[in-house]
Amino acid sequence: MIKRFAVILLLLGIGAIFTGLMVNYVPDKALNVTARYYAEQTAPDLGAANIVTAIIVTYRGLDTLGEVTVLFLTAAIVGLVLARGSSDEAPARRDLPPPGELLLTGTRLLLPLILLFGAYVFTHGHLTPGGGFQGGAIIASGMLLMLLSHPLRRFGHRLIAIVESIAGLAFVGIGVLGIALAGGFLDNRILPLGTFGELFSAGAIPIIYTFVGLKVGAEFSSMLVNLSETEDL
Amino acid sequence: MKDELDKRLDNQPDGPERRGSLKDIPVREELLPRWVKGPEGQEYVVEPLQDYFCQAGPTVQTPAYTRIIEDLFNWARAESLWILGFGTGCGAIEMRPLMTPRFDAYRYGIQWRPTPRQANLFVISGYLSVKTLKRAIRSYEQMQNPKYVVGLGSCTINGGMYWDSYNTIKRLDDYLPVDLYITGCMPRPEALLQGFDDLKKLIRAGKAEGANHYAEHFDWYKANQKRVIKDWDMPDYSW
Amino acid sequence: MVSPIFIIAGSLGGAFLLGLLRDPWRGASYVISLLVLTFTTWLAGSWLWALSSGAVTPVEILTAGTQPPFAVNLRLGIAEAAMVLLINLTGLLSALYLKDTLFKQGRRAMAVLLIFSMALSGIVMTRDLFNLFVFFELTVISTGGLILLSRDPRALAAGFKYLVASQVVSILMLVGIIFAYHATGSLNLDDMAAASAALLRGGALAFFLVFIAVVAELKVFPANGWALDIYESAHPAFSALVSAAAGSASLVAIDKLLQIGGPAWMDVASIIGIVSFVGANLFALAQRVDRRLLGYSSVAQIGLILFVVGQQDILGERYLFVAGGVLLAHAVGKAGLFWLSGLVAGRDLTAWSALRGNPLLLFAFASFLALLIGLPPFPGFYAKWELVHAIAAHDHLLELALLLFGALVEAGYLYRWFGYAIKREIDHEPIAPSLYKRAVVCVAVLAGWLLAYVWGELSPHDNLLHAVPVLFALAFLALEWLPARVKNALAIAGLLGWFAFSYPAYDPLQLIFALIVLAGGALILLASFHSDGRRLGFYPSAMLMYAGLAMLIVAEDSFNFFAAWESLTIGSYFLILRGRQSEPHALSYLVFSLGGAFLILAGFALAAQGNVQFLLVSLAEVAEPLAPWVFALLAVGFMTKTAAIGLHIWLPGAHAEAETDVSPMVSGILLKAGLFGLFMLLMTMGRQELYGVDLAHVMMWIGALSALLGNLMAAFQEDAKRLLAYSSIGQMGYALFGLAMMNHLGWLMALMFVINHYIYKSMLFLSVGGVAKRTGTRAMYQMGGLITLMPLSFIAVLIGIIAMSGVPPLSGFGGRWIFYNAIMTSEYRLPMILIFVSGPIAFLYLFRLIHSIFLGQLKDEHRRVKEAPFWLVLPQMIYVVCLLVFALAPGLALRRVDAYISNFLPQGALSWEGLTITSEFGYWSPVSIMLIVGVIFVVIFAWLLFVNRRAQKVKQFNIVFAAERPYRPETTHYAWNFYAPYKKALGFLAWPVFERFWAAVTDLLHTLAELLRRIYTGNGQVYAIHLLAFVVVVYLLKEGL
Amino acid sequence: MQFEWIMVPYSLLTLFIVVNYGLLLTALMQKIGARVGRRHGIPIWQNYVDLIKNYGIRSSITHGVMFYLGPVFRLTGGVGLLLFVPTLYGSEMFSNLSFAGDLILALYFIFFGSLGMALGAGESGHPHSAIGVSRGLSQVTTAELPFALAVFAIALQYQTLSVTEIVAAQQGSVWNWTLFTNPLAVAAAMLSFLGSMMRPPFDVVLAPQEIPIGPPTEYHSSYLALMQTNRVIFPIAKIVVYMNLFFGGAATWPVFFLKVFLIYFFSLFVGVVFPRFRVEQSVRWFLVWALPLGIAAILVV
Amino acid sequence: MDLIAMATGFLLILIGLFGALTNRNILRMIVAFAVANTGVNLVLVSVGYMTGRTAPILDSAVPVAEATARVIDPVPQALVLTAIVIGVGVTALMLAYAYRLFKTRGTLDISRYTDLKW
Repeated sequence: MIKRFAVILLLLGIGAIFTGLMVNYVPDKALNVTARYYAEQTAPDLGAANIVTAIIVTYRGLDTLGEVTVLFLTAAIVGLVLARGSSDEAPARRDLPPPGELLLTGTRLLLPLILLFGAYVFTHGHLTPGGGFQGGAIIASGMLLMLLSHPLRRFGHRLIAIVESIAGLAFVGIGVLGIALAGGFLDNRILPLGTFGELFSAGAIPIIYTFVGLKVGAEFSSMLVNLSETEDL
Repeated sequence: MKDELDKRLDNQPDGPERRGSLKDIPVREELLPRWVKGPEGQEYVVEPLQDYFCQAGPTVQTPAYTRIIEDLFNWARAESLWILGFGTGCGAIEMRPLMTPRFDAYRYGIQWRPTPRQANLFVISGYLSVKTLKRAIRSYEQMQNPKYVVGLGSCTINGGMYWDSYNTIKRLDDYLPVDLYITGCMPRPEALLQGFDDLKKLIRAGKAEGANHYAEHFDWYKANQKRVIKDWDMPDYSW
Repeated sequence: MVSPIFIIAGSLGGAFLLGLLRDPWRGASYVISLLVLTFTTWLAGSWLWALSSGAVTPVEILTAGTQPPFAVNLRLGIAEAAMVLLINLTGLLSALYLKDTLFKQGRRAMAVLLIFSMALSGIVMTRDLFNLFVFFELTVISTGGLILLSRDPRALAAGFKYLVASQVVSILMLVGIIFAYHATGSLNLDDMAAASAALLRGGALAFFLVFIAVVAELKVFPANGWALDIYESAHPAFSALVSAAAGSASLVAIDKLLQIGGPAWMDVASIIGIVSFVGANLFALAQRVDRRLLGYSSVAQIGLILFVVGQQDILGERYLFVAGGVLLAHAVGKAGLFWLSGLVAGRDLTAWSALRGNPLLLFAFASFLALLIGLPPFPGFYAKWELVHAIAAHDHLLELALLLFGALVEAGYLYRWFGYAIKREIDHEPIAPSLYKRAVVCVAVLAGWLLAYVWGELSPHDNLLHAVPVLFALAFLALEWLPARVKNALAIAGLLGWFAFSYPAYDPLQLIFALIVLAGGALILLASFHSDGRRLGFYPSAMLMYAGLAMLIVAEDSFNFFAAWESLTIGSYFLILRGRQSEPHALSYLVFSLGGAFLILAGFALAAQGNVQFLLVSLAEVAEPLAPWVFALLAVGFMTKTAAIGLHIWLPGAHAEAETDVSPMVSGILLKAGLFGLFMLLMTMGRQELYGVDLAHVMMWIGALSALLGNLMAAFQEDAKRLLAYSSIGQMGYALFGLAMMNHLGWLMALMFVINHYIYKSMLFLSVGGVAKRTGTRAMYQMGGLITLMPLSFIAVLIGIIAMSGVPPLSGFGGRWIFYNAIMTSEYRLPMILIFVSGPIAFLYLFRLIHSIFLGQLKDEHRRVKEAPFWLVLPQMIYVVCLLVFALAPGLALRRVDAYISNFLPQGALSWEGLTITSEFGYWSPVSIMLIVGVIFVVIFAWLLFVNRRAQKVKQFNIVFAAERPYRPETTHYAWNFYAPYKKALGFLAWPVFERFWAAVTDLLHTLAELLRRIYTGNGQVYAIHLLAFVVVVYLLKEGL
Repeated sequence: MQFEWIMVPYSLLTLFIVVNYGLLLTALMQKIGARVGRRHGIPIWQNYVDLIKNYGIRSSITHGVMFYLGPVFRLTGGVGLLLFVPTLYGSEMFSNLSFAGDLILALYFIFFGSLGMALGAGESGHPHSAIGVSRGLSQVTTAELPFALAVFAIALQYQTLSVTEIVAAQQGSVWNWTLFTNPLAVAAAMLSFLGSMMRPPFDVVLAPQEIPIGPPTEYHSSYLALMQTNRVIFPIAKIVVYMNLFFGGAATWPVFFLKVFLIYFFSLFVGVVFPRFRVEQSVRWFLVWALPLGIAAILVV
Repeated sequence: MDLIAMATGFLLILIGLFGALTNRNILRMIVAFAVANTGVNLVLVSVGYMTGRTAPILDSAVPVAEATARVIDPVPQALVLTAIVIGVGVTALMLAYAYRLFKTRGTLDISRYTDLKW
């Protein structure tokens, strides 16, 4: 009870800080320098229609690389955590009732569509809302569907790992190419910018986003697979 | 303990000899030979009687080179009688008045000394039990030559009223060289003063050589002493 | 130059590449990891080299081909390069260290390790706030993974607690970042700094949140429970990384933030830092588990660096030097210790005794501790020197006090631990045999010494590793394989050689001290010929002590003086620690000495007022309000060394428990260092008044009390060496008293004491030590009757006690004579009374010493004892000769000093005519006295021989014993509690009031630590609450301020 | 002043006078003490007889070198102390060897004999000797204290440490004596004097009958003779110091004899009146009664 | 009322923290942290929001030339994406930990994991 009270008291304090932030918050009337630069320069410089994507993939590409790394790291560690000691325990598996017909059929029907949609989302990241992360997550949701429908099925970690690693390497590689061919690390202008608003435009952004999408998809899948394997069936 | 010591002694190079000396081990535990371990681990036997006490016997001390000096010394010895403050028996009670104003023995150069080293007169005051005899012998031997013994009261002469006691000695002279007896039971302080005066005369005449006599007939005295003292747990001569 | 971006890209590439490999290809994965780390290390190293040699300027790394603030940019300056190098090197070494574990865990673990070091490098280099956050999160997550490298099952829970805490941190940080962005319109740190006015006005809360989040990442006290759990349970190699690399990276981050925050926030950082430093060190006192202790120590060290970071405004251009010094020393030391802990099987502090079997590792241990504490010649020493000077110059006295207190506590528990390692039973498993791990530790040691050299070069002062005496001492480390006798000869040659070399440069005062230290030291070392074998550790320590002393004498500025002071303290600590039972005593010696040293440091710092070089002679020019304080600080510092009463409790144990040939060194020689300091102080500063009290007068009282109580306590000792030790307290009290009289003869007397005390105390310690060696005990009542068995030792003690008691005709009388003449002109008479009381008490203990050991009854077990070994006796005999010579011709030494002192105190010089020494008041002719006494003695002796030529030699029980015979020697030897009646009368004066006081202080600290550390309940939620509470409290305080 | 050979016979003469005077004086003191007890006491020449007798004892034992040397130290201390202080003021003949050192020398040389004696007694191995030494040393720590303070006080008063000069300053009139110019110092010193004379109430060191006679328990024959010799020289030597410092010194032998007698008599007088103190009692006594006097003496100078 | 989103975000953070600090079950804590993270994200985007403007995507609706006047601040949007992903990563990690903890300790009560303390 004391603890709860203390927490409330502390949160009141934190709340006070937040309130202070809010009270002092004055919404901008116009874009600040940075945002203005992005709004004005993204299209001519990078050729990307989605400014957010341009920021994510190029301007703040290092963050994104970190982000991807976070996922990679998480996947690896989840693997580590769960692998730890799993060898010495082999729980007896019991047979599950087969998944329902509806689920199976639905999965078969939807899975290709989901994957296709995912691919669409990450390849069009520079044009439309969406991108590698969103696309990757969609792909992973397909994976989730498969896991639900085939709870006992074991997926090839190997494949996932290869996809994940190659995508990651490619991301880094493209970034390094930026040093060699363009203005710096992660500069997307190693490829021609193309026509504004088209699929093959905005330099390396679509390529990077593709890899990101693959990587994110693979990593989420890896996590899901790993987590699902923990289930004591 | 003793057996084990014997066994271990046999292994020593000089073991058999030591065994010989161990035959008459006194009963006192603290005088038993014992194995001691030194700080650096060496082990050896400590024989208290051998190691703690000087083994030499008494020697006859010759007088000074010239007669005149010896006479001077004898005069001084006579005029400076330092009595060992050791009351061996009931006669000691008669010694105390000598220190009082009434008798004031100090007038005659007679003083009491608390340590035998510094005293030259041993007054055996009355009967001497065997137990006390041992102490008396020790004290006597610790006094320096020349030293005088005065037997006080008839007990020191023939046992007196304890003539048939099982544990008093009858004749002091068998055990210590007595220079002078003062008879009586008890002799009065006046008698004591008289006795001391006589002793002075003896000393001045150079006739009070009890210490040298003791040294000359040491074996005889020792034999006598050991005859009555069964637990002889001290060296033959207590320096 | 290869772009530094490859430090990040390379690590990431390597990590992703590892994913491609098959799981069983462990070897290949490992090689790749190592290659990547080597590459990044090389890269960072090459940049550091280039930057520091001036070949390149700090480089700005743009990403996305766009200028900041629109794209993320990185920066690599010299500080960043050093940090990145540190991080990657630590990572590489840890990877090497972790070889087995990594092989077991597979490529994923290696990838996580790579990313961890990448993320830390990123934190160091990035100039973008949000990017900083990303790298922080990467660190957090990879930490979550690397914790699992540990085999300790508790690590899992620790990792979870850590994640909980970091969730809270990241929430705060994100909120802060976005509002900071809103306030400044940029995420670039440089932009924010430029707009800091706006940020701090409108977005102060935003900045606060970011700031506090980064501070929390530093694991500051007390919001750091999770971190301690990690330190305790994680794999030591990872803990090394966390402590050395992650801590450093976070500090760089804080530094970046403070560029925005400006002075106001620097103060906040300083306060948090110093509280952390003191608090964590205090808590560490109660620790018994090595890694948790190291954790606390890490927190403390990070707090210290945070403090330095917060003080950058006053440190000015020396900021990098100071912060770098402390940080690198901490990083290397702490990483090294964690690595070492992996070699030790047991987790209790005492388990480190296992190191004892391996001198190299022990040396490593010692080096790491010295690095942490900041002892010379390590970087921390230079850094702390400057830090203390800077904060003293800015009158931050409270911080100064806290800093020194924390450092003292830290030294206390760290050296207590070292004591365990040296002294405790080896009852644990031996150290792990892994070659890799040892190699890693050795690299850390090398790095430490390399840093020591570099910092010495960078410092404006002399490089201590260029000082010949120090090098000479260190050379013995390399010569440890030689037999002790050879080393001893070398050491003696070295001391004498240095003396001969420096001889022309000494003034008379220095000459006297140099004679004692160098020639006298060589003389004592003769006794060391006695030891055979190799005597590992003895010579480096002893020579370090001598080096310190030699340098102390000639030091001209405060830095050299203090460095020398610290060296001799450390050297002597190791020496003392060698004694059999000396563990607690060596510790208390060290704590008191360091405490004193810190006071000296504070005194110098106050006096210097920020001057880089402060000549000792300029102490005379310290201005008024400050001068008495400087004087008091320095004086108390020096008096700690001379063991003035109240500060003396370390001495008896330390001197008594030391080895036979060490006791004379630490007593005969080392104590003089304090006197030398006092001489120096009084010569420069003269009389000072504090609140109207003449400080010299206070010193006089202290000296008199020391003399009285020292002597009195000596009289009640049963242990011969302890007796001598207490007597040293008394003797030093006399010397202090003489100095404090501030007149010519008083100083002369003090010098006389310096010489005499050296001679007779060395001699007595040697002979008593020899006796103790032979008899196997130091308790006097267990000895007795050794005169015939150890006649030479007896002669030495006899001469020694006659000299010491001041009885004519030996040299001690000279001291007393000068003393009487000196007090005739002194203004203060009351303290004399104490001195008068203490004089005869010296007879008590001196007689007891000689009687109980050499006279009386010989014990059975000592019947076969031999005379002390030749090499112990030889110096004693030389001392006897010295004493006689000095007694006959005190002018040999004193005349020149007399003239020298006249430069300072011209009044009352002695006149030396022929054989007679004349003062204003009296006269004294040593030779005549000696001759007269000698003639009378010989005549009477001859007479006695004549009249008593036939004396019968008797044995020990041939005593008159009231007609009985003694029972046993033990019961006949009157020695135990020899002064029982005296104790009845005056024993109350020897009541251990100071021992009780200091014991109460330490108990209080320990109890506090024991109680307060219970706030770390082990519950992750509570830790998170601490964190929030910390945030709120800092917020409230900051608002309140 | 320098050494001249003529000093040797002069000093021996002093020694001779003092020894004889001392032998008689101590006997006289004993007689006076005896008279208090209504006895006649020893004959006045008894000390001579005892001395001769002890030298005439034929046998002796030795416990070792220090035992042998103890009495030598003891007597050297006594003789040395006597010779380091001028016996008669203004007489070159009886200034002895005082050129070698001043008051401080005398002050510290007092301990020479005691130290040697203690060592000799220690080697005898007799516990009572050691106990006696323990008591003696314990007592001396506080007993000497008032004296030291008094010496310091009068050294301050006369601004010199030279005995001759101190005596010179007291010449002219009785009222110039330190006794009258600095009564506090003298009082302190005289109390201290009591403590150093081995007489009641401060004779627990020897404590005859209890620890036989303390340190000399094992000494006999010629050792004892040497110590007896010292026993007559040493107190007088000490009294000479007191006499010079506090009572105007002595310019002629009769004055010397008188003053020495009176000072000696003071200790006897106290001794026959008071019973014996235990060590801790005497320590406390000196601290409580004598020390404040000494402190006062220093402060008022 | 402009700040309603932000206020909601802060409230979510506080609720999340309250949950995380008072629930002893670690799964609940993880969920609570997820709530808090959501709150953070909400705060993040709400800071960049400007009334009456549109998403920063240049297409026919928002021509490049008018972008400056028509789009909202794109930076928070970019940041929030990163923040979300990181949040997911940490959550996944915590879940994995929770699993292992439950396996090894047999409990999900955080107050039971106190073998490391002081």
